[in-house]
Amino acid sequence: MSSFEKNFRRGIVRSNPTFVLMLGLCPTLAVSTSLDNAIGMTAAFVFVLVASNILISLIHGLVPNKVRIPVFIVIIATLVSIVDLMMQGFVPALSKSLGIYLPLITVNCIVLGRAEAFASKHGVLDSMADALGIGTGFGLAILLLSFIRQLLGTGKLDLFGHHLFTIPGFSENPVSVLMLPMGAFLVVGTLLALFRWMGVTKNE
Amino acid sequence: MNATITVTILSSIGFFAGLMIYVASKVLPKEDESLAEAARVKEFLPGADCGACGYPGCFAYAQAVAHDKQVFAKTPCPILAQDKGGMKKLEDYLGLQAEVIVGKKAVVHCTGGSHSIVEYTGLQTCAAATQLASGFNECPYSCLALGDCVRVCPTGAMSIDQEHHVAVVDWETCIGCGLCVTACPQGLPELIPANTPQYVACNYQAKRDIPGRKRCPDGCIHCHICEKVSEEGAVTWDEKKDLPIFHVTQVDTAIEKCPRHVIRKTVAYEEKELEVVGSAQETG
Amino acid sequence: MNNLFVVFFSMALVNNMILAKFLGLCPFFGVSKKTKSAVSMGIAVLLVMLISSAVTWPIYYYILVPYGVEVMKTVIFILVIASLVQIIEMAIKRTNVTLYNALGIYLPLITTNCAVLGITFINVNQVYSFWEAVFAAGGAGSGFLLVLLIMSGIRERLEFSDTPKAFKGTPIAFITAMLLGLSFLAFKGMV
Amino acid sequence: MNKNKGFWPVIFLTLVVIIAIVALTLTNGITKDKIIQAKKQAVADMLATLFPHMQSFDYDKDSGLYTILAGGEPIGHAFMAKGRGYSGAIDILVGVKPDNKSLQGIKIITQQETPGLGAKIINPSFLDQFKGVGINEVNLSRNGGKIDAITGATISSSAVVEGVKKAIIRELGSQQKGGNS
Amino acid sequence: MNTHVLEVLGLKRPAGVHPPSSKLGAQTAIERAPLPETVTLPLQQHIGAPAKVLVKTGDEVKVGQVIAEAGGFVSAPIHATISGKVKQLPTVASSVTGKAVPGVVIESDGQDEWIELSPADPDKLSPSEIVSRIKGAGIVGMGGATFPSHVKLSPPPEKTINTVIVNGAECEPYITADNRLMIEHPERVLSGLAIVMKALSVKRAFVAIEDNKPQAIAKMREQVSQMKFPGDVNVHVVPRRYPMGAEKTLINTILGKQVPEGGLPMDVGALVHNVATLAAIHDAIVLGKPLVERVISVTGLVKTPKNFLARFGTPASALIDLCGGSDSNADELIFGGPMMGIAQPSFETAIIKGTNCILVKKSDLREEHDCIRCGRCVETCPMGLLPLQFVNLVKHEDYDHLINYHINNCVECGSCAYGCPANIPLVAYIKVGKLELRKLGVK
Amino acid sequence: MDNKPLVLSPSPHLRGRNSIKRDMYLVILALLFPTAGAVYFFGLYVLLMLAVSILSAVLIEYGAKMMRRRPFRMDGSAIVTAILFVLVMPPRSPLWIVVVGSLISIAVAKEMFGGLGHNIFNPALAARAFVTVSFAGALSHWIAPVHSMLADGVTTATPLSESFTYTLSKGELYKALFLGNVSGSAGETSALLILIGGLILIAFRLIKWQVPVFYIGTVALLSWVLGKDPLFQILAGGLFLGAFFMAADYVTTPLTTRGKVIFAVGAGVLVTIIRIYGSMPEGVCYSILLMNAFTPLIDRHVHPRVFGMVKRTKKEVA
Repeated sequence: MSSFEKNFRRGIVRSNPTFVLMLGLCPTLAVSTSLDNAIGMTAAFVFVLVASNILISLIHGLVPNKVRIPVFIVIIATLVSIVDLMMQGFVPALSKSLGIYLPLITVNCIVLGRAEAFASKHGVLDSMADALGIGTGFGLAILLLSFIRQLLGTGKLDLFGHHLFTIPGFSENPVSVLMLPMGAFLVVGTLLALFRWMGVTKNE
Repeated sequence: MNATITVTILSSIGFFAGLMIYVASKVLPKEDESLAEAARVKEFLPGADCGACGYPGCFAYAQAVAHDKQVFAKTPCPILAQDKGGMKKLEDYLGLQAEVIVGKKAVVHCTGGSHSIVEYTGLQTCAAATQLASGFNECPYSCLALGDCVRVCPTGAMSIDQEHHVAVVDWETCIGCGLCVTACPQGLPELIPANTPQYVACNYQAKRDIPGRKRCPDGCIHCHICEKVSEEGAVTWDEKKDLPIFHVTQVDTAIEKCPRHVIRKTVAYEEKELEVVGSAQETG
Repeated sequence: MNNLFVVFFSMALVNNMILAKFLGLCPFFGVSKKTKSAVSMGIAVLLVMLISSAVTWPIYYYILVPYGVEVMKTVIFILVIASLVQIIEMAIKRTNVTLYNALGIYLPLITTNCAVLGITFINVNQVYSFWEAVFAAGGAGSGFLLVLLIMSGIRERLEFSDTPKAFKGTPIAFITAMLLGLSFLAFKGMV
Repeated sequence: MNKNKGFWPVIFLTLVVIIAIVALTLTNGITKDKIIQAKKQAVADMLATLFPHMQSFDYDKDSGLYTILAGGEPIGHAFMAKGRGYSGAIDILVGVKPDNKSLQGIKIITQQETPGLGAKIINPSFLDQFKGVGINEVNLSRNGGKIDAITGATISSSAVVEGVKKAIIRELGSQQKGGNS
Repeated sequence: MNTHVLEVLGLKRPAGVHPPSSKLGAQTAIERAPLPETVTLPLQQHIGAPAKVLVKTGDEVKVGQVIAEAGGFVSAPIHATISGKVKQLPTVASSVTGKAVPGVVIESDGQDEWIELSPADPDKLSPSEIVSRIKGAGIVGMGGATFPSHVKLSPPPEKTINTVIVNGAECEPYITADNRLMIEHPERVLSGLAIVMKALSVKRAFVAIEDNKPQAIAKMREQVSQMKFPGDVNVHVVPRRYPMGAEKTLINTILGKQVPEGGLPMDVGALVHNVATLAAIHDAIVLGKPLVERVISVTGLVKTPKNFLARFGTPASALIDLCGGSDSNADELIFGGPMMGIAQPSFETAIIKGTNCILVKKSDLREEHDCIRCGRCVETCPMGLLPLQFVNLVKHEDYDHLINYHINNCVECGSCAYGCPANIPLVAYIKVGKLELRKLGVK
Repeated sequence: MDNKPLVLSPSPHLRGRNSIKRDMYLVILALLFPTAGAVYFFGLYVLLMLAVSILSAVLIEYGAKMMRRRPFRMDGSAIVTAILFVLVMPPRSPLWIVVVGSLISIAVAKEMFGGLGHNIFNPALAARAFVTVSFAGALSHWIAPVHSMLADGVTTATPLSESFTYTLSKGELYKALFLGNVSGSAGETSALLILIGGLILIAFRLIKWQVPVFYIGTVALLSWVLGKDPLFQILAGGLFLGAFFMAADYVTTPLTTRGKVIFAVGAGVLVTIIRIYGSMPEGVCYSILLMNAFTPLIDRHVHPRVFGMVKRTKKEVA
């Protein structure tokens, strides 16, 4: 259990995929405009990550070196497609707002990176713990981002159509640039610096 | 029926892709020799080609590492860095661990007791300061304490003792790379075997006395006492510099007898008391 | 012809892959430290984008659509791109080491570059014709190259800057990307 | 057998692809109908905002014209329009009354206009102006039409109007003539 | 005219700066300084190999006696500058490089006893005899660069020199030594020029003087018209602009030719000699006197700025005392002009062949700010370099790339640092950069 | 010759009278002309904006320097940025937006990059672009010149925007644009006053005359080629302000004169393209920001002619 826990915890802070490894930034930045998107993306991402880690840790002994990358990518792509189809079928609105970033999980460096670096060398349980940890780290990062961007960018918080909170006087003139791509860059850059300044992550 | 056809057609795309890779690997000539070492290094890398290390893909990183091992020490692959075992394997392969335990450590031949005779206002680097009148200290051979050595030290073993204005080495972290030796314009640091128990903390060259400049109250007066009281060969004399050279033999009497107390103990010095004193503390 | 130009221009500047679509960020932040590698990377991306757009278009419209299996596009596209890149890399590596060191070493990174898979998806979503798809890829690749080049120039200058410690490296690159994005708003509404 | 030798990698890759395809085909089988239904539902929801009494609709793929039905009777038509906005395309759904003479209303589907300015085109105060307007009266008031532009967002306002105008001519131009003759 | 148009359009850079000229001692006649009690002579007073000592402690020497012979081709012998006894052979800190170099200390016997001189008629000497006499006299470039003169006069056979330029520009503020020399001894300078022209069989010469020295221009013009030269000699008035006196700038201004990077003036067929050097050449040939003294300005915050004819090895303090001592505010002693001169740690430092000025001044220390990229350094650099890039690279210890920015082309004139609003000591950075580059073995 | 230790400093020992402070206060002097115009044309509210802007900018810089443990110097650079920012804003911008602008210009565009001298983008313009995108609604309030200091403005469109129609004759129109008697950003309307300020800058050699000339010249030429009224194009909008005070800014433009000319021509081309084809009515801000981004690349490739390198081909600088 302790190795499970260790592998799980590592991905959350110490090797947080977004703020420490800075991998797989594309979906993180692109869909963090609302909490809904962030949650949907996290769910899809964690599913793909866990499933691919499990599958790859199961078959890694059999895979020939030459076609290792194509094989891994095909497995991941299949899982992504399955999630994509499911989302289209059952939560069409979410699927629409995630757009092409959902299928693009396929080429997310975190997924392939974990498959290569961890799952292809460890057992099923450890791989699962690792995937869950990394997935949680990813989820926390994207939730934090979308929280900030939605709150400051629109002046209010909505979650799945329910209105949660409005900053009085702010929602008339929110910092709407945060909803645009440049806003995401600004928030991530500032957060990264903030984490370093607080000593959560190391300076380069 | 329809499903079968689709599966067949799509699978054939997969088959074709694999076939192309196979054919390509068979038809094309062998890899160039210059890439062989990089190819071996790459075997240790995750192969995710994520680019997070700053190099365009794992093979490029491997090439850089094969070219200069320090690349791996300075910017380890972020994915591999989480995998202790993997790290270890590559470190072993590159022999990085072995390199850290080298048999030499740096010492600084100065006690820092010389005071400034002018007000130096130029660039705060030793290299710049020595271009004007051999530095600003009364002793023209003294440590200027502007930290050129500190800046080049890869492990942070060098530091400036602000009280005495002298560079000091922490032997625990010193890896004996010798960068400080080349960086110092005054030629004060020197690499000595890590088992040398003492060294002379002065570089004053009597044969090159400069009128108007003089040694500090702590400087070696070239009295040869250390040489005389020690057993044969334990202390030799550098005639060019007119300074003693100490070797691995511990010379307690010499340390005691030195009229200037300018012979410093290193961590390799064995004392009756169990307290181990580093040169860093000792220079004070 | 005019339409092709509009597609090219739109993908290069207005809907820039990096600044507007967030695609290919890993190489954007990873390989933009030195101008030399940025240029090589940009060119490599441009080439792979062109080739993969040209290859996936017929696969999509002549195989996937007729058999009604558009859902397979993710798997098939990435398989084709990955194999393609691997073959090209292998070919360059074994025939011309100089070219390999200048360009080829950037190729593996491209497999996991979302910009490449992204452009093929965009081609499909926008229902581009074959030539439109190729021009869109060319535009996207050129835009990628341009932004990478600008960014590398700025980062080389930032090397000499007294940037606050916490901002050194990637954070300041993000802030720069933001200001760059703001200036690229100039092209808004041009197409 | 060595897993790296000979032709085995090719076979292995093919096998993996086959499994992937089969898995996807199975998933597709489960979700196919759902997706089609979901898509249809999305369109229905969209149309229902303009025609609250709608029960079902027909779609003519060639003309892109939706016919909205209630109790089997057409209660209007709808079609998509595209405006060239301040920062990219604006997609507009245009609903017309059954007689094709006046508008039922319009709805902005997608837009990327400047928040706080051009984006005001999604506000009811702007959109409601279109309700009941004759198809020949769709124009900005300064050009003699019935639609008042949003202050400070003339480009966005006229983009919507021009887009709707163009779509009306495209979709209804012939019908109108036919009706008149 | 053309040049002027281009300058206005900003397409041709009017490089350089215009510091206030502050020529305090310009009207003070040259005065012979009394003999010093002891002289300290470093054995390296020139560029190139150090001289090899020939005397030992206790030896009696006469004025003009060789105490150290040239240590190679690019080297010059050193002569005793007073008669007396060799007191000590210590190491001394060079007043130029700061490096510890061997030296000779001579204690005066008060006699000023000269060795036997061997005057000659330059018209009867062959060029090679002239060169060897110049070498024997230990003459080096006295404008400050201290390049051995005989080397300049022995060009390799593939190079032809067709123009001699007499450097009387004296563009550095404060210094008046050359100016006074030209006013008081134009005949010696021009006689030296005639000897050099003969030695190289050159038919064309220019005497370059900055336009702020009307007296010198008039005197030299008068003298030129009176003398017979083996060729065409013209007094060429150049505009006042620092660093006009730098060899390469001067050649470019007069001949319109640029000395190639890393090259010498002889690559464009020119030879530049300082007026003081030419006067010394005249003395060496016509009077047979080796180089033991020179004209030196003592100026700045001294009671009365003066120009002296002083023996080498005289401590600066002796000369300053002759000027009535220094102001109590003064806290900086500089050998040379304020732009390129070298600060000295003590008033006891002795003057050497290249010391044309002793400047006592109040230090002007300013806090260094970050570069604001105003581009003034780029604009003023006479060598067309990017000085701020050197600062960036040196600050980040990226020495490898310095060579790409042509750091070795820098003449360290200080124009960049003079105009820098951020008070960055650019020259200091450049010097460190050059040093580190040499360490890396890049030439 | 007492025992006081001598000062040992590297050459040169003589320094000119240039200083960052002097440069900055001269720029402020030059800026006084367009600023006075802004107050004259748009009322005392502009003065209030200026006060808020300068105060917040200086305070933010002070705070940032404290956080970074760097000495704070009142060198006037924050004031220049603050004034420029107000001059490019609509004359009735809410004060809180002015504060946000100071935050972006000083904290983000300048201090995050390392402070004065290290910023890549012109701080005032970066802030202007930021607030324009963010608070488009609150900033769409343009007013006609008021002339009586305290009157409230009448809402109008800016000269360059599409709905701008003057009933004046051409001559009258040019005159109004030249003197500044039109609506627009606070400090950009009067070409005359900006020209006076600009000439001061040129006289003190703070900017190169080539920059404004090539910038404005390119816009005029290209507008003429593309069939627009060149005189109107150069007088309307913020071209003059941008040309004299922003495109010629030290920090964010190339070092060499040749580089500066390339910068100016590039910016001129961009302005014209943006004005004619883009949806931004005013391209000066973005054109300069875009060229700022290109500045490191220009600097990399455009070097001064190295002395003695005339005949050889340009050497590669890696």
